[in-house]
Amino acid sequence: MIPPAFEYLRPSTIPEAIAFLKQYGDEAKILSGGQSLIPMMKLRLARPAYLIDINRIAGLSYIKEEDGHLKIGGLTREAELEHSPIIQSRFPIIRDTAHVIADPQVRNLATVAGNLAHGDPANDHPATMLALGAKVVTTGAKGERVIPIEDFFVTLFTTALQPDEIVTEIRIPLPPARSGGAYLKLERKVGDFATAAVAAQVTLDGSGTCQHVGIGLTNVGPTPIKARKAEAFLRGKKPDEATLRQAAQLASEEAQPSADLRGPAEYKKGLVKELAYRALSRAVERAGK
Amino acid sequence: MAKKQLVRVKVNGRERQAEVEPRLLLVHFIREVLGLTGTHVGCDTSHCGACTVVLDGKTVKSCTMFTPQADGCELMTVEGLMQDGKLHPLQEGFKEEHGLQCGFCTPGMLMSSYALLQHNKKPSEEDIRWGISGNLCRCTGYQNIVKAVQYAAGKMELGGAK
Amino acid sequence: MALRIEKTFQVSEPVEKVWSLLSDPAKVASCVPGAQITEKIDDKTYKGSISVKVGPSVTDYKGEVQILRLDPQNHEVEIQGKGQDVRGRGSASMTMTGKLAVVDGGATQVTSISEVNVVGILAQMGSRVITEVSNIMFDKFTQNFQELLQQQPTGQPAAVVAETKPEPVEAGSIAWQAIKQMFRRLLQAIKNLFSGAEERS
Amino acid sequence: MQQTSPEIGGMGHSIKRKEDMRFIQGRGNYVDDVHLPGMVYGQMVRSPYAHARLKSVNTEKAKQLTGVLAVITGEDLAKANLAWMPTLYFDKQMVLATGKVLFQSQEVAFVVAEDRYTAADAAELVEVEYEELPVLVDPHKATDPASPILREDREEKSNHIFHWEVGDKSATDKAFQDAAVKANVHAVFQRCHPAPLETCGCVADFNSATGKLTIYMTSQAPHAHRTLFALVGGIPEQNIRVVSPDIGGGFGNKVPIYPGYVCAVVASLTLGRPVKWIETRSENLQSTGFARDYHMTAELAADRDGKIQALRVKTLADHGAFNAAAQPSKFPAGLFSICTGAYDYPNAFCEVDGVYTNKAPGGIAYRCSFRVTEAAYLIERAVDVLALDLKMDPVELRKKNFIRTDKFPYKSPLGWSFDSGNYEAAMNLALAKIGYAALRKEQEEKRRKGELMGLGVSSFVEIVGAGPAHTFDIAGIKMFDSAEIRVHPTGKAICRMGTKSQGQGHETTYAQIVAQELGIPAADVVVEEGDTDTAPYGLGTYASRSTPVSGAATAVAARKIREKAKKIAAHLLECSEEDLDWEPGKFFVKGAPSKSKSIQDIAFAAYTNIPEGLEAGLEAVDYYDPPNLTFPFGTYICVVDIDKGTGEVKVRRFVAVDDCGNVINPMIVDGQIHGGLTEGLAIAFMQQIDYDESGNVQGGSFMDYLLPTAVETPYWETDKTCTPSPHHPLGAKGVGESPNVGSPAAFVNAVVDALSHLGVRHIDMPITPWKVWNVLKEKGVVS
Repeated sequence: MIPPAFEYLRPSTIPEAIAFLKQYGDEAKILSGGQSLIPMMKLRLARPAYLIDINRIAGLSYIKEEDGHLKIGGLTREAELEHSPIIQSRFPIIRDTAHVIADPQVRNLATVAGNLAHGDPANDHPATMLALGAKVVTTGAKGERVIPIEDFFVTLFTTALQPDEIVTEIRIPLPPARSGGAYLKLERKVGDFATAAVAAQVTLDGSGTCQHVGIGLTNVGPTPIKARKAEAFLRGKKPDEATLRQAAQLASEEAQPSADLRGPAEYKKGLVKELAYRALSRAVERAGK
Repeated sequence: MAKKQLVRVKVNGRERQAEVEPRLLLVHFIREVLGLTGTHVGCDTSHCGACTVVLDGKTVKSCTMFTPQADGCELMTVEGLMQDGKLHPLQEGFKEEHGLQCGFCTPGMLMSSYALLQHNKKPSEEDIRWGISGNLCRCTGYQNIVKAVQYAAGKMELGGAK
Repeated sequence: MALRIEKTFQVSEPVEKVWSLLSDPAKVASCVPGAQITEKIDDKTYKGSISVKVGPSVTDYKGEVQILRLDPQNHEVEIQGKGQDVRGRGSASMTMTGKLAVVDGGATQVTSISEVNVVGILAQMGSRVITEVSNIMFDKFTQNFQELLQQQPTGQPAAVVAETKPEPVEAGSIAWQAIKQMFRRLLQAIKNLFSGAEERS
Repeated sequence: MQQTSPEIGGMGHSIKRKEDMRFIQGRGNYVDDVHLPGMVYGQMVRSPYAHARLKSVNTEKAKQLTGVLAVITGEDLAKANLAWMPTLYFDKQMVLATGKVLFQSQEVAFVVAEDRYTAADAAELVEVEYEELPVLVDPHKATDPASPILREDREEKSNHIFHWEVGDKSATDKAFQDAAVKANVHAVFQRCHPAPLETCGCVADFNSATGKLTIYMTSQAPHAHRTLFALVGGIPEQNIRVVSPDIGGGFGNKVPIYPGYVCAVVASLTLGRPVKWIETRSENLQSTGFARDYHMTAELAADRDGKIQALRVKTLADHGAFNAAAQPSKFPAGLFSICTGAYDYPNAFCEVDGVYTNKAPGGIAYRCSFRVTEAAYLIERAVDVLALDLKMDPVELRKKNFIRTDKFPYKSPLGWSFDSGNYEAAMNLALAKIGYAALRKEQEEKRRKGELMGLGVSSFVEIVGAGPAHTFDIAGIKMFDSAEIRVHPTGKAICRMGTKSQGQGHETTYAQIVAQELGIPAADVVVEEGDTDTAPYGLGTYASRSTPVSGAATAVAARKIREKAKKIAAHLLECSEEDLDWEPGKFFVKGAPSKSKSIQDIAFAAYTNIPEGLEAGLEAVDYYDPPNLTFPFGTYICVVDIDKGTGEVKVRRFVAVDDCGNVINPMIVDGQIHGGLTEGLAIAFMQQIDYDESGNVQGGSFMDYLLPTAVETPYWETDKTCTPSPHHPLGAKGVGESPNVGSPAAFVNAVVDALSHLGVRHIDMPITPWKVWNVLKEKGVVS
């Protein structure tokens, strides 16, 4: 309940923040939304000597369409995504996702960037970003890097983010016409991790065939999972029920869940199969509109 | 001992300032430094929402924020709801519709409902249930809290209270 | 919480060569990342302390590593590691049994059966990821073991390893890596749990 | 009963709650809001192990930290003979561990520092050396020779605590031999925790100048706690004042005395400064009074036509490391013998064995009158299983076996005398309200389409309001309760009770009772509880006893006042008492209503114009000893839809028809029912305190101990029938716990009903999506 003592640093620019990171190394921790770090510190499972509060760095909070991409700033809060008109109209899948993250108070502080940088397979945005083929923009001592999302998640709680880097932007290619996506999550209650969740994004061509397919899985493996087999299977096919069921089956085979209080591994695989089918169906339906 | 931080906040319209240890949780600053004990602590993992306050117009869990993070911000707690001796329509609603029993979750519920009504003047029952989904209540089963918020929404539409 | 992790893999090396490795706790333990030995109790027992520091998460452990059983006839070895969190918040222990079997063509099948038990706050808060973490850890172990095996010139007896004077500390510190690594992974996991009951950033 | 005007606001008026004004302004006064000059803070050091030898406790480093005032260990307490304290049920419990620890998060040391933050830092510096011991978590293994003996302090070297049985075994066994049909169910009522939103805590303030110890604490029973502090601590009782300020929910969690309270008191006595101790949520879930953990088997014997002939119940009770059940001393399994339910049959036999395990102590009554929830759940499950075996509609089977109205007062085969009931009326209202027949049709059609929908019925009977003093006592103190009413000269009044509200609205409902009996507007009546220096002695609020006992005391005290008022009225109206009639608020001369004196006039006269020979003042006290318990009942019907793909259960509708006799405040009663149903929902589908094989608590924080939010909670449809209690002065019965007692069976019965055509007879709570999915998989519904 009571966190250990730490020194508080409040940079007002990115270079300042990175300088602090270099200076204090792994003694320091970035404080962005703080909605996972602070509870950890309160239970004294985390005890950084320095907290670098980046919340006062200007110009990192935005949602905009620019040169073929949707760009989300590194300090953009979940609540901002949830209520953004662009998101609601063009990226219902992101709205779906933001809406089921934690609870309203947490979403007012929590950031998308942190949700990704955390590298937790149970977080919701990773699957969605995998489905959307997003890119993570990081800024560090050596300058800016643009990392394709499928290269971002290394292993459990480990990402491609370097110790002296900060996630400054997320870029999502604007989907062509006749695209749609959906995120479906089963949680024990509002605010819980997903028992399992599936993100699906599809683009249909004129004949109603799946041109592009993106499928991401939440909390069913050591990292967020891109269901490549299912994607490949569906590409070039008409998304009728039988086909979607088969794709869902493939997706569930790509899941590698382990048992916990949310249920046994077999159940979670079954859940992926069902949620994948439903998410794909909704994505196709939205793409048709 | 970590370097103390000077924190200036506007609390319920009043400027307050104090030198605090960086690790001081906002909820302890509010309760023990400012002496505003309406904001409560009900858990240690950021689930219950009893500590909910409005920070620059948005609800936050004050048990999951360090006090220096609020420096320069405007803070509203349950004690700030009443305006010139008049109950806020939400306070009235909670009383009229029996939206509270033990009263421990009530300040947090009021803050979440307040923020909800700020950006959604006519919330549906579902909107309200999702709007207070970050606040746990053990007594009411939420049903009368929903009614209380609807009561306030109606009242505010007529009376134009904020 | 208790876990049982079984890993089986084949190596092309002859069983005696593999045994020379498997019967050497120092070598076995070197297959998982490192730690500090403070004291050698006897040929089979080491005392040590571990300061596990992962991101913002720091925990200090004290404990013991012990060879419980060494059976050259059947090519079986049993090693146990135990550690207590000095902040009094729990303990973790691991008992690993290694077995060898000859398979056709002179290759060797290695089986490791490990019982991991975690007690205290990590087990309370960590059930979500402990299984995951342990699996990753033992995959890493088998991988390292195979690599180490390839580095060994064929037919070199374990005794020779002794000549290259493995300071108890040396040996111990390697032996300690197994446990340290386990705690490291667990703590990393626990730390991250607090994306919490909710995922936050 | 005479109807009062809305202005007076007696029985039956939904007047708004008097207590709300302070709460909606954030001006409540909970324990953590108590701030005294010079106050310091206590923090527990707890065991990470479920079972371990305590080798050493080194407090040096902690003591060296600036701001640390004291570190208390079990050894320190042992010197003062305070290392152990009695539980409320013939056992003792370690205050701070000595020798060994018996459950994870057990109290080992108590750090006191100038502020919370320093105390938390210091707690980490206390070095404790443990030697881990084999752990016993499975109650079924408690008596295995192979299992470790947990309680070395006890004479009896066994983990078995008690065997208790009631009923006629041989007659019951015979009935089973002769029975045409036998049904049985094994049901585990999982360990859960009341988890009131405010955790437990206290501020102990010993004034060395006056020798007075004031303890502000989260207590549902302040008077009993004062006496126990006096007996255990050896402090003269007149020098102890226990104050229960506003309480943020109790649900049974705040009945026992916990080590934290004792340590705070010891620290304050030692330091001469006020010491505050407030639990964290995790500490609350992991170490304070849990509930349930009953492993039950019920068998029903019946005729082919469904007439029940006998019930046989065998139960294993897991009490954790200490038997800290808070219940009447003659009842080791509480009032579990209410398990015969709403049904009329001649034979029953019930036995319960209690055992120790390496788990947190307790066995408290979680929104329930001592194991009544377990009993109601068991019989309502068993009846449904019997209906399945008989291929009979569960409603028809219940109606066939209900105790008929002409049989009240009904003597149950396990010895209770049910005061009054009309079970069929409540059932019929519930059936009509939900449209039972139509729903059954819908279910048939759905089944043909392969969709899963279920209807769950629960016709529960409660036993509350303990209790007659000849049978009921807690730790020896008889279970009467009290009320004291003083009417001021201007006709306003103050009442004080031995109970303590935790959100039930006593400040409003007790005032309504006074309004009903004296005609003084409820608005003019102040109700005070929880200060042992001012309130009359009582056993406190739990087991739905406030209205049945203190409520009755209030009515009787008011009637004593009315008797005296009548004398004064006669004096003022210059007539004889016989000539007077009463209507709420005034006495008037028979046949001449204009010749009257209001209660306010009379109150004024009681201090200004007293008749010869009558003593001044207008007040009365009553210590009420109920002649019997009360037996609230009702029928709940739940409709669920099951998502075959995910195993999710959706509660589509829930109708609750309650009968709690005469109602004091319908608004408050509905609120109580909404809350209780929500807790029932949580127990049926979400809440569980589980332990892994090493004794690690699973569900020890709100991360995994799942409390429903507004999103998971359905809309509750409520209604009432009214069958007054014949022996209660107001005909009231108490209601706070009915929904929590009656609803779990309705939820589970609904889920099982949805799957019964697949051959499913029972699923243990909490019914999670994966459990349902597993069943569907077994039955080949999902591939």
